Amino acid sequence: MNTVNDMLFHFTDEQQQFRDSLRRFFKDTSPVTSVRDLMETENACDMEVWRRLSDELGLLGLIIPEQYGGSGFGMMEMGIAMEEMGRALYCGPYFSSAMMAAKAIELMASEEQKTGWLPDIATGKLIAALAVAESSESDLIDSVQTAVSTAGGYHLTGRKKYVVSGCQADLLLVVARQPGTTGLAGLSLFAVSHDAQGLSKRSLSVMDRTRKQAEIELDKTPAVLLGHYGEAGVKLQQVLDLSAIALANEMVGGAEKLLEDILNYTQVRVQFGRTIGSFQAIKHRCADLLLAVELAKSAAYFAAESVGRETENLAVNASIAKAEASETYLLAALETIQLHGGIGFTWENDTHLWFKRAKSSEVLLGDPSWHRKRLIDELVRASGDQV
Amino acid sequence: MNTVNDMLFHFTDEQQQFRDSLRRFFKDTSPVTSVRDLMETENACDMEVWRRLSDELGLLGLIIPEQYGGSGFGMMEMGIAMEEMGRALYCGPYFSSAMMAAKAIELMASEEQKTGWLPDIATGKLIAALAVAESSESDLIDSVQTAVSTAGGYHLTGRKKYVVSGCQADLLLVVARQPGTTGLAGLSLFAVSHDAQGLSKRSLSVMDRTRKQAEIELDKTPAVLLGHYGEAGVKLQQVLDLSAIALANEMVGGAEKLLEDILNYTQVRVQFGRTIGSFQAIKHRCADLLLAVELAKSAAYFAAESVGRETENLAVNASIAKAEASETYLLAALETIQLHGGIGFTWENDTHLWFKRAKSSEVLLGDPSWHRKRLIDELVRASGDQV
Amino acid sequence: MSSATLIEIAEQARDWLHENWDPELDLVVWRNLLADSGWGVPDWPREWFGKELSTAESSVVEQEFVALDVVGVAKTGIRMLAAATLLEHGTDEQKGQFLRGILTGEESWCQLFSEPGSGSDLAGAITRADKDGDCWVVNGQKVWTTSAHHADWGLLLARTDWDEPKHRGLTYFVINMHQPGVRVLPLRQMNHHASFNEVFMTDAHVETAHQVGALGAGWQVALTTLAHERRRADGLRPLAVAADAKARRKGRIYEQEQHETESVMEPYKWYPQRAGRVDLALPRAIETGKITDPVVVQELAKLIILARSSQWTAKRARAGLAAGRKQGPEGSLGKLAASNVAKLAARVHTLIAGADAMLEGTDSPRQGVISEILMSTPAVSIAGGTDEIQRNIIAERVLGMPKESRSDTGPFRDVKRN
Amino acid sequence: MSSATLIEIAEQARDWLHENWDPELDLVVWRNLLADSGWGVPDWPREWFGKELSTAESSVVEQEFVALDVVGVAKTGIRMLAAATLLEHGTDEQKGQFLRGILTGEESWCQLFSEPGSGSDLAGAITRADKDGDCWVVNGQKVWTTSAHHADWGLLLARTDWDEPKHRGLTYFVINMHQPGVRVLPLRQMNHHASFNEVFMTDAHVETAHQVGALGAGWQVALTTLAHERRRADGLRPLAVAADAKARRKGRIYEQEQHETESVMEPYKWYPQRAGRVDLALPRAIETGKITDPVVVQELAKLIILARSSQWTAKRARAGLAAGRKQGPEGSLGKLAASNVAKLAARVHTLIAGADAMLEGTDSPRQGVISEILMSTPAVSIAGGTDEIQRNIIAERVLGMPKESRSDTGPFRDVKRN
Repeated sequence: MNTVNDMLFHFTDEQQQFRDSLRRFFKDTSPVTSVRDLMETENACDMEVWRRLSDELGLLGLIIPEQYGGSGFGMMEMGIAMEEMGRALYCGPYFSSAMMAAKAIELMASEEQKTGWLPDIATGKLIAALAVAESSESDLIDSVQTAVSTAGGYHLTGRKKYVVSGCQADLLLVVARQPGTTGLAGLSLFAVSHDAQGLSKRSLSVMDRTRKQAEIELDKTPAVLLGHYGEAGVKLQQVLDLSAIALANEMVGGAEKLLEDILNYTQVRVQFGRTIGSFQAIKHRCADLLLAVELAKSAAYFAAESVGRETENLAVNASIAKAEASETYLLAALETIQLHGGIGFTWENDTHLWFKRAKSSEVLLGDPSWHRKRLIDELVRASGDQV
Repeated sequence: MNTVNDMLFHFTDEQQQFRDSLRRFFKDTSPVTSVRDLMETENACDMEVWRRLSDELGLLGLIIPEQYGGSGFGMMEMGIAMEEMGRALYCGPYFSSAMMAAKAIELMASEEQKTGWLPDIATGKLIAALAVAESSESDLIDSVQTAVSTAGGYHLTGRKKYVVSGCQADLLLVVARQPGTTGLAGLSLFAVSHDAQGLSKRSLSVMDRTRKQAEIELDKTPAVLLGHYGEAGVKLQQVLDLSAIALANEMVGGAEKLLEDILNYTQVRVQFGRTIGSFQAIKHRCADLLLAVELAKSAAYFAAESVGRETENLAVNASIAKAEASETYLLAALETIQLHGGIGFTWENDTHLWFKRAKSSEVLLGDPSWHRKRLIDELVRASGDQV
Repeated sequence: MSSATLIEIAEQARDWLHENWDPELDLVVWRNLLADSGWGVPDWPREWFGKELSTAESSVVEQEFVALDVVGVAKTGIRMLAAATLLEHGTDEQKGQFLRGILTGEESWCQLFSEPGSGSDLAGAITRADKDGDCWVVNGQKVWTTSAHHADWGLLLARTDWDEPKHRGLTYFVINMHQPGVRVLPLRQMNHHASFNEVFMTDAHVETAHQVGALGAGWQVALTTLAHERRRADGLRPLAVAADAKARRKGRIYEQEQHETESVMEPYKWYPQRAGRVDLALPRAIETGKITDPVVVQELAKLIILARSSQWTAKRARAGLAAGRKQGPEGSLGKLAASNVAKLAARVHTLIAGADAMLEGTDSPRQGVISEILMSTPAVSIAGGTDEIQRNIIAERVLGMPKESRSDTGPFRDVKRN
Repeated sequence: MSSATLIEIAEQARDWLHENWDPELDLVVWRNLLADSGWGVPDWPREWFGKELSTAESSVVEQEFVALDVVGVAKTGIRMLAAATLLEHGTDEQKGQFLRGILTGEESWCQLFSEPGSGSDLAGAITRADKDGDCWVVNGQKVWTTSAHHADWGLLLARTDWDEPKHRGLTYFVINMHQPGVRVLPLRQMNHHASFNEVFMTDAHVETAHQVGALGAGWQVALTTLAHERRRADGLRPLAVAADAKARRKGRIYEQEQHETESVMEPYKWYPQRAGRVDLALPRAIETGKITDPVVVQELAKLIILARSSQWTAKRARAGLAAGRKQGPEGSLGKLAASNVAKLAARVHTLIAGADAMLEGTDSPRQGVISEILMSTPAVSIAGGTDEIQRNIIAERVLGMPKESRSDTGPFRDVKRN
């Protein structure tokens, strides 16, 4: 059962320095006071910080290949970036544009399209978003029903939901389906401009105001095909898996931050003449929470580190990481509220911001039970392959 | 959703006295030293105690109608009896003969058959067992494949497993199926004598040695029909549900006994200069366990008390009681081992006897996940009926 | 007492009501009549608006009110806690000043016990009251104060002696909420509601005559208030049900009472969501089609099993009470069970909602109810005593396990605190 | 050291082995040769059978042994703990008496620390040693003593002073197991195995010369033993793997060693089942057809996720160690994770087995392996330090939370105990 190869995995000194610099950066530029201000705005993005993400840190082109203006790093670095953003609850459209859309373009677009879009994504000039889901089901790909008409160029008709940063994006990458197909078959990826004809966008009321989502209607909207018509399925699945891994890393960043909050608070909060951290029942729960966080971090790190290794199954590792990070982040958030007592349930206390991100991330890109099911499907398939 | 009527339910003074007398009786006649001796014997039954169950306490005919030599009590009294036996880990064939088989005969046999068998069951002269399951699946009824040939009287061919007290029984009640039927349809109940032709019995190696089980093979074995041919399904389901309720009551008796063991042990066991019961983490777990035991008791009592009330759904209440008692008994047993430390894992310590009963009861008559599924099936059906 | 007496009392009450009750009366006028007659609170002392009747006798009077659908005295939460506390510990002067206003509903009350630094540990209050001539000067902050923004009077627990041990340095007061030294701010919760307030007291004044009970005996007085609060812990539901029934009736006094009820219930309207809305789980699974998902089925079943077992356990406890057993610390079991139910309900509603669990307000299923469940359930394991406190109570007082060693028994001045 | 030195040392070892190694030698004869040459334990001191080599140097020697498939000195568990302890704390006389027998495997050892009354709290031992002339007289009971029934010597922790605090009244001894005052009884477990023993000492004798370390310094000496025990905590697996590989080799000495290994491994043969047999979960789900049951799928997935994450966490910890971080209390995280894995594995195996979970022995699936899993997994959260102790360690030593208040610091005579 152990598919882990024997290579030890750990962060290099360079990666550790990268993490340290990001932690300092977000501490300075994305304190919770800013997050609270920004989340009440339409775009939830401080454009000055956004510019610095690109100019100072090269974050927006982190995983974009160097020939398209990016830094050409891999998923481990993306994981580090997401983890730090998760700690800080950074709320710009990074995940949507620099991760999901950039990866979709890299894997599916033509040379010309890559040259056209990726450098602008890397500088932050272009904000892009990936629109897949059309229902509340966890299987995003199954939910796609948006139809393509091919008469006189491509035109799309359908309705996308839960599009992360959909109202903030200049460029929408929309997945559509050839009628009569199911699953990975018959899918195509299209680019649609934010001001295209027949396109209407609506900002959804979301619990987690630090991550905006949109509902998008397309009515015979003109669109540009990426890659080959009807053949986007496999690559799209890869993009979603890589995105799930990035999201899992973001989530463990949030979870660890909450655990630190608990440790800080239980160290100072006194009841019955003792710090509440001296009560054994609370100590044992913190121990259990640390274990959960460490396990989830391992799964998220491993998934990121193992991307591209031939012996590894991307889907398996992505689903493990996403399922585990979801359960752990939510647990951490609930424990943080609980161990803060009444104050932890107030708007004034910051915990609810992370709680809502945890709650929202739990079901974004598939809920834990769906990822568990998929994990076993993949393992059974793999065990069949071996026979 | 609340289908509970407003009648308060509680035990009458008479029921409480009944319970007290049983507790004294089993404390005297079924101490754990006897249980340990008996469980290593083939029949696990002290016939002197068995006789007293009938002669002194009228337990063997507890739910047998008075006209057939029983006491004509209901499921609440049966619940009390089972709960007390569960505490004491009484290991005679009571559940099999006085509950499952007696109820099956009462509900399905002809007048003549009842007059022939029930009085002897009530005196303990006749030990009977009900044989349903043929596979390890939780849906006992679905598993029935034993075939009936009707040429020249009934003859059965098939193999029964997990027959509680099957090797101890003089009379076997065997469920068989008309070929081509599924589910509740086409089932019949037959009586087969323990020495019938073509019958072979084998004692199964069971983890819980205090409750013997048998595998029974029938090869054109002559059998006597109870009730109408092919129409046993609905009544059989009732018998299984009532048996599950009785078993749930037995289980909560065991669980409560284990909780008491924990409280006693943590009160005397000293580590680090303190009784371990003074450690808050242990106190909190005991509190959680008490809650679990109280909830399971409520479910078991309610299921027993509500039998026969028109507004109540027997299947729903039986599945709730069985599922909850299963989870709680196992939890109690694991916690008892854990809080005893190493000694709790030894053969010498008594805990494992209850652990094995818990582990075995968990899957007997359907495991918790099957009962949960069935509960929802029933509720959905009921909600459909209302429309 | 004989049932003859009970019938007699019921007749007397009925006669008086037939003579005096009029649905077109003004609410306050009617309640003054009730107070003067003794029929409004028949179990109270004769000298204070009552008839000194036993619980059983009062209960038959109550039945007459119900039978004729007569509006009673103001019954809302804190008001009745104030009355119970003053009746037991107040001076005659205090009773004379406050009880009538409580019964007529003209004056409303709030409870100033909890503080930011003393949540689970109520007796650790550090709001101070210092004697200054013939007046007490109060400084400190209270929190979780329901309805403080429209209360006239507050039940205040404050520290008057810092050298006594924790429980012995507190004194109980009635404080006038309408004064410059008292500032009330709403406390917004993570689910957008603001059911509670923070109350800041800066050199606020309390008349010496408004000290309740002896100096330093505040904790004993507070225990009376808390005992009545616990007894009424599930009192909200009947009130809500009654409100629903009352909507159909005609008469000026009914309208006035309905208005009063609505305003009282306002802070509690998210409470059903906080409890997890188990009632919605099966219908939601059916309406979304998720009922065909075996994973949903399992979790839904776990929820229903837990919820029903909790109800049956409560029923069993009530049956025990009815059979004469005393209410004990077992209440903590129900509280803990409710917390488990709410947690599991949140999981189940998330599982059913899928990606819709990310939405809020009208975009969320059932017009935002689902989102309100998800954002409110975390409060159940905190409000009214945290799960941790309930487990302590169960372990120590139900199971008789050893008490935690205490670090707060010396002079309060030296006790470690926030 | 330079790699030149390493190469040189490897050559020396290889030369010596080429000259002396013969698979047809008698095992004890060969090990005596090894002991005298210094190549058997090259990191030990020169005067005691070693060559005082560094860890890195010893490791290249080890590689030469592996390359030529040479049998080494006796390496089994308690023997090496005894050696490590004696090397650090023993007198020259003791080293002279015991070390050779340890290396040749002619004498075997057991560890007499745990007692019925001191499990989690090892320093609370009450087995007593009283001086009687030039001899110590020992009375008490030890427990969980693996291999005591065939041990020649025991590492004994006994109380010699009852007026000192707990940790300061203990002394460390070597006790001869072959004497009338020592009685060894096997301790049967609930899973039918009997891997441990109880050891009863009634006026058993210990020579004064067999006191290890100073009087009253027994706890410090025991810490050395325990530190080596922890370091070897996962040492069993390589041994088992090696045994498997060795089965194919020819030579008298291999046979003798194989026999030794089997006897050492005997008490541990149920350990894989105790750990939950995660490896069997998916194959079992497939072979029973339960893989189509969505409930099984969920639980199976939870198990695999937990097990893999635990492995990856261990790997991360090892990577940290390799990068120079020190082994700390984080080991407790792995221990706790293993306990969670075993618990969940038992659930999954039950779910897959259905009614077959009631069966035992050959009636149980996989020739009894499933039943052994169900009966053995409860031990994981106890053996080698309970989950509760691990959580204390994690909270206090990893997270830096406050320590439990202690009740056992005074003279041991007055400390509450069993």
